[in-house]
Amino acid sequence: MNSINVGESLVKLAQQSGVSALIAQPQYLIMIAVACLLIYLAIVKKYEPLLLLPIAFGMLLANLPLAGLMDGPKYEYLTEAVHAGKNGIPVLMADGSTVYQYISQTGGLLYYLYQGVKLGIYPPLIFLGVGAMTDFGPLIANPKSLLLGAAAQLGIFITFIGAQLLGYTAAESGSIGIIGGADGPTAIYLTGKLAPHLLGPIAVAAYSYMALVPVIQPPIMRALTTKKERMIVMEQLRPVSKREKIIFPIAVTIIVSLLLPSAAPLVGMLMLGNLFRESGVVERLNKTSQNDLNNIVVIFLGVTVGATTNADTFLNWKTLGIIVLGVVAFGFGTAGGVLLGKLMNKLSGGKINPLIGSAGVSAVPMAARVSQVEGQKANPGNFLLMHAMGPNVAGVIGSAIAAGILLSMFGA
Amino acid sequence: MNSINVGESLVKLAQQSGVSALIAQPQYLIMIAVACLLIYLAIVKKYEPLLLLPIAFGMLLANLPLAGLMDGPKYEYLTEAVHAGKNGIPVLMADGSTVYQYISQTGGLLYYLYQGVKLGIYPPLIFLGVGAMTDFGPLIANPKSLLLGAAAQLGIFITFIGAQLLGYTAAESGSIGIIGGADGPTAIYLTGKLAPHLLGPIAVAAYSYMALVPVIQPPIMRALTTKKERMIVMEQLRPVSKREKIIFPIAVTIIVSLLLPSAAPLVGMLMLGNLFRESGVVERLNKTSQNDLNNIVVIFLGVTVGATTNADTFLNWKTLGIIVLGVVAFGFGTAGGVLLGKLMNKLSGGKINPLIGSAGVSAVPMAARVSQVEGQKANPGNFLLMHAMGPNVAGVIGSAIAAGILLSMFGA
Amino acid sequence: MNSINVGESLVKLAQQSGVSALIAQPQYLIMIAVACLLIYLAIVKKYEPLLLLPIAFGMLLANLPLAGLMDGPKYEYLTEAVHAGKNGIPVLMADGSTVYQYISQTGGLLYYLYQGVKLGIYPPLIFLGVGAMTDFGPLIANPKSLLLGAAAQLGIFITFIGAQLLGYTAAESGSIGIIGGADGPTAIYLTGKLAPHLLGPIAVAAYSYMALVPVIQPPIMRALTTKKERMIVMEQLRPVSKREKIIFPIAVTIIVSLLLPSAAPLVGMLMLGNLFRESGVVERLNKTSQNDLNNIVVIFLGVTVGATTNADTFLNWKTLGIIVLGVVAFGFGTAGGVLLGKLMNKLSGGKINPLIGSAGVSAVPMAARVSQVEGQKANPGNFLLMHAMGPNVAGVIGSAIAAGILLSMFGA
Amino acid sequence: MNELLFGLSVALIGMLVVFSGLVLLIGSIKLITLLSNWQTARQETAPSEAVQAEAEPQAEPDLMEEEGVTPEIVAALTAAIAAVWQGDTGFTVRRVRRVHNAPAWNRAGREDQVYSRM
Amino acid sequence: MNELLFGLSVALIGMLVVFSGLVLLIGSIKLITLLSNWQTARQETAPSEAVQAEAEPQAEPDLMEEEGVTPEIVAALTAAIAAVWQGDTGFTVRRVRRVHNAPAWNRAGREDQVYSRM
Amino acid sequence: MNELLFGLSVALIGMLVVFSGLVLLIGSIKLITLLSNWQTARQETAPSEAVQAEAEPQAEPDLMEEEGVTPEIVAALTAAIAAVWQGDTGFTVRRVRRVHNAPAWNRAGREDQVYSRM
Ligand code: NA
Ligand code: NA
Ligand code: NA
Repeated sequence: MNSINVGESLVKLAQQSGVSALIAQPQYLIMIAVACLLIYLAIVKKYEPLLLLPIAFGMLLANLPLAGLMDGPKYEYLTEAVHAGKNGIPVLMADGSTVYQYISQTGGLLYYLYQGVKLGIYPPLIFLGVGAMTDFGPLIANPKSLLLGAAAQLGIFITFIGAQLLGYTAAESGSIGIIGGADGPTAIYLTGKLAPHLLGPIAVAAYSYMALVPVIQPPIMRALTTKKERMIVMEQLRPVSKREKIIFPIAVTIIVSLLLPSAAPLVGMLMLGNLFRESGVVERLNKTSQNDLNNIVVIFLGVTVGATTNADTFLNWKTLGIIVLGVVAFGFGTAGGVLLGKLMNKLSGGKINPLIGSAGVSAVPMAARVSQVEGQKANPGNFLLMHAMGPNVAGVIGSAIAAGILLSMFGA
Repeated sequence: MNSINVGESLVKLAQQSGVSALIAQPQYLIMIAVACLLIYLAIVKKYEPLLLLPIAFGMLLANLPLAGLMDGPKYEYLTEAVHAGKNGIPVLMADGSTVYQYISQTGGLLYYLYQGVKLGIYPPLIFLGVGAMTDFGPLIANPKSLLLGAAAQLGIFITFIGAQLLGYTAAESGSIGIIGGADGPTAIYLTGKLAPHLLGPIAVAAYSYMALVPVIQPPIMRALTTKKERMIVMEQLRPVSKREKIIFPIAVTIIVSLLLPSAAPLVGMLMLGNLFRESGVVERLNKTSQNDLNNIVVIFLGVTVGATTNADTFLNWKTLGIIVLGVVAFGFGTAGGVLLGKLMNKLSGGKINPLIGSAGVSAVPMAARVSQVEGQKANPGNFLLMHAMGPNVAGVIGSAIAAGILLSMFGA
Repeated sequence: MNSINVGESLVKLAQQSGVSALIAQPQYLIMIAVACLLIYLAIVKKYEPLLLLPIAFGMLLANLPLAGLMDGPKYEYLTEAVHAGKNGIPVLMADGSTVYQYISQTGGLLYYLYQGVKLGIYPPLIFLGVGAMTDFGPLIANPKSLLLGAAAQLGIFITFIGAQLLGYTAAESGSIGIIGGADGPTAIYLTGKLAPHLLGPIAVAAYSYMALVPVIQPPIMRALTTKKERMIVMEQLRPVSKREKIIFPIAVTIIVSLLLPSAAPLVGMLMLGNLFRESGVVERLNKTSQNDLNNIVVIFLGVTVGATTNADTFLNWKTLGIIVLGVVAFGFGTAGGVLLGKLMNKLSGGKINPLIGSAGVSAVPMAARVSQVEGQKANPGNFLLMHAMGPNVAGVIGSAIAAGILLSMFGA
Repeated sequence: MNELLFGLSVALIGMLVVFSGLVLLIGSIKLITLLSNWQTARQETAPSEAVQAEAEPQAEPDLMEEEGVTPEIVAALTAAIAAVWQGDTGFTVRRVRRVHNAPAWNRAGREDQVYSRM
Repeated sequence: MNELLFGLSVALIGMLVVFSGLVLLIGSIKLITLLSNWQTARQETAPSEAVQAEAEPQAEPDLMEEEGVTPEIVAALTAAIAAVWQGDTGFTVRRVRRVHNAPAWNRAGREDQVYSRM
Repeated sequence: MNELLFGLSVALIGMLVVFSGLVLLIGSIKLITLLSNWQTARQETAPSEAVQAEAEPQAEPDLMEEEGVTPEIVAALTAAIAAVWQGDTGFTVRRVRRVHNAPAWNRAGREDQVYSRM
């Protein structure tokens, strides 16, 4: 036990403090400012606060220098086979000698919580809750709306082309494109598998643009439709029996998983949650899937996804490209849905209001509400909400399938 | 970035799809059908839906070819010590060279969730909730009913003999016998330790037969008792003080764990949950143990246990044997309880209705209800429910002890 | 399949039972008695039951010999590269040969749950809930009370000196001193990092003394203040705007993490929880942080921290020293707060009642209630509760900072 | 423009697979509906079941179950549904809360007692 | 029939251990009851405590706290307490919700405030 | 007394850092309050906001949604709905619980639908 010099120690503490690090690397300050801006948007502007607030706080925590919340465990290598009562893991060195590996420092809190993102566990669990919260009734009542949910995935693939042209790799392009799926967990799942280094900016872009759906979509919707089309009143949806609602998730699981095995984790969990909901015999599990399990996963997912950002990976032209391409993705998705809506309207003899097509991007239920609002602007007696819910939930399935394709084409 | 041929790619996707795999291995179709049958039983027939529905859905997911939800992580071995920014784990090859191990593909969702079964974590956590939901009052008021809970474990050991004769190994025989314990988590815990390859069929058999208790037990109960015995009205149970209810779980933990250390995880957690309930000072923890923690674990346990089944391990004569032996186990357990009930009735001078003995198999509270119903059929003024609850909860402790014996005799 | 001798097997079972082990090592009996005493204190005396009950039960479970709930997994080394269908991990032996490592026995339940303590995950998650439950309004209304929260950390450092003099290592001394922080999760977090072998006694001491705050503090408070001082009525606190309450957690996170990065996990999570609470836009996450997530972590943390105790590590002079030093820590913390309160009263011209200083030890909200009770004893019209809440919650931040200093000075 | 070609190919494949997947789902939904209606038609209980499924609360079924069903509520419901039913004059309410009561009982069984068996 | 012999031996051992375990528990329950009664007898409050323990809700104790206190309950409580109070004739009921308030207060303490100390 | 010296040094450093940390926080709180008041003063809504923040429920804001429906709200709703209903003159308010539906709808929006976007 040596005596210590107080003054020296204080100087050392000051040197070890985040302030010195901040002076050395001022780009962290920019990241802190970005995090605070996102917190502001989440709280004051209510931009998807359930995920944007945890993401922004995770970004804040990860950019406070030296806190090391995302650091992995550190190892040390000793020549003793047993140290401090623990057995080391033997490691052969190049010179033929053996050393023993010990953990010298455990990892940071967020490093451990992040494993659920890295291993692809959290997004399907969130989909379990989403499934338990989703009523597929409007989709079953009007199965043609699935086509609109398919058309709205156009944004994903157009953006893929754009990202290719801007020089992103195929895996990166797929991850950027999936922003157009307008589904947070799908975007995070795919990016975590294909391009984990872009996780932060893609998640931020996805949730921000989802919050901006009422701003992004209406001009496109109006540009592509005539007032007459927007005024179309659709006939009421038929009631859907409980039996149909129960068989639906089972059938979707089987069909989608057989067609595209890589989509099974997302679609399977979505449909398990929906089966909990519709079966009516496991109300306890339904409730937990929707509430506490979901909330716990959202907290862990949000904070750790936010914590993947740091100045080096965030403040570069790739992030800028993601921001630009993200809005392109939403735009083309909207356009794809609306244009197919117009076509279907033609073919059906004027029975389908093309405005419900834009809801196919998912962003449940905001996009469906936008359809409703635009429809009422053209014709105050127009109630499109339930009709738009069909393409809206179809878009969730559609982008999970799109993620499956990208994963099977560009996954490791 | 090479250009790709669209037609070729689609053909490749079709070849990679589950449909091709299903054509190559049609036995998966049978498993999908079995899963759908179990979902039907869970939802429409309400066979223990809380666990059978997740189990059946897990079975469905695991038998959709190529989805790989239960696949472990895949590794690749490179000669570089650092690859893509990560340090590989050095591995010595037979020729003296060193290669470095990297994870080339993360495992499937259910593989990771399954670790909680494999490591024996989920079943004790469910027992925590069961303990918080269980009132041991009727048992404390009439401690002799513990003997009935012991006698009903006869089914476990008779079935063990039967399984031996059919050629199962000792570990497999113990796991099959434990079906007679009529306790899902106990059966899953023991099987996970002794014979994990049989986990699927044993869990399905255990929960199915628990749902069938009102069908299996009555004929046996009636065959072994006279109408006069079934008409016996038992005297009312004394009230149990709060102090007794608090000391009980502590005493049981100490006694059972000292007698049979291998039963400690199950019995200890059961009693911790019960202490949360009875102490009255940790209502928060009591509530969470009963509700959300329990529900989360039930979802993970059910789906992953179901996912251990696949065509190769499920569709063979071993599963058939388990189905036959399972009903034998329930039958002999019922008989054991009823017969000791008859003996105790003789010794007590006609004060004990032997019908409460069958409740000793546990299957809480269905078996106790069966006793009540049979008692009232013989004598409409007969209320056996509370008397049957004693043997019923005793059976939970009894089969945890039985699992402990089997584990200590045949565990690794 | 060999036949077995029943008598021999029973003798072997008896030898393997905990009873024989208890006869061989009677010190376990003492530990069981200590555990029962703590259960009694938790239930009957209501000593911090939410954590002391799980801790005491964990202690009970860990001291029932041979149950092995805290045992790590056991490995075996075979010469085959593949065994029972699994790939072994290759290990180079001293003689140049390679063997393969397999898990021969999985670890105990509590061993796995304990990883959340060992890796420092549980305490910050509890702080997330504490933050969501804490109203920092009184602190924002009267920021000077932060000084009292600083002064009350004196107990930590005085105790550090005492522990040094008694011969504890620096890391042990820091862990013992942190008992004076009167914050369970902070004490467990720091001890888990600095001196995990002392986790059991330090956690027990911290929670016991927190329960004894109404006994320990009043004599010290009365000895250090005059009746006139205790009678001082403080002026009412100003209302605090929602905006201040929202900015506060963000500012604290940034400032504390920059000043002392090692305090970031605790302070960051505390403030994230508080932001969930105050933002008003993520009520779902707020509720889950406070309730189920918190309860689940409390159960796992309590039971496994209790399970770190066993006769060898608990029944020695170090534990005795911890018990003595713990009360010293609380005493000096109380004194530090009261003395700075007196000074601030002098400087403010008699506007501050020094009794609110003792609340700076944290032990929220018990210490603030003690201030209120003592104030009313001296002057029945005196309502100090809200004024004492300021130093009280400041003490939580203060001891998290103190833990950060100790960690950065003595951490690995 | 190799990238453009590659991108276009991927986009084409992707949209084809998405569309074929969702078209398959359309077919399967139609099949489900057909089978479902055919079976309920056989049982001659189709209308009541459909109404009952529709009348179910979609968000918070728990809240509903607390309420008693007074005759007034039945009347109000009948009126409301009739108003929506676009002149379908032959409409009468056959069963009001029956389905709800049944699950409530089941749920009690499940949650309070049956569950302790797990 | 080596398997049969082995099986029978295991079954015999198993049933012996299960029975001895549960017989031990019977003994311990009797001991607990004995000690518990002896102590409560000394305190002469045994009946009230037993009754109270029995009256406790077994599944959802929270529900109970929602109930209002009707005058009938007050009367019944007064009678019961008076009966237990061993001829203490000057006894009147001052506050009825006292017992309920105490746990409620404790619970508030626990959940809302005490808890934040953890 | 090397240990004493070491201990004293550590204690000194520790207390200095704790105090400087909390003094920094005092400064920042004062700054927050200043900025906050300055901005609200500019908006001339400071008092109402402060009061409102204070009046907020601290534990369970959801409880607020249970609030009763005053006649004013009914009137306002009737007017609003009537305005929307495009001259549908036969319209009367049948059930006041429609207001409950409104927050329920919002909540449904939050929990049931908005959430499913995640
Ligand atoms: Na989508
Ligand atoms: Na049993
Ligand atoms: Na403190």
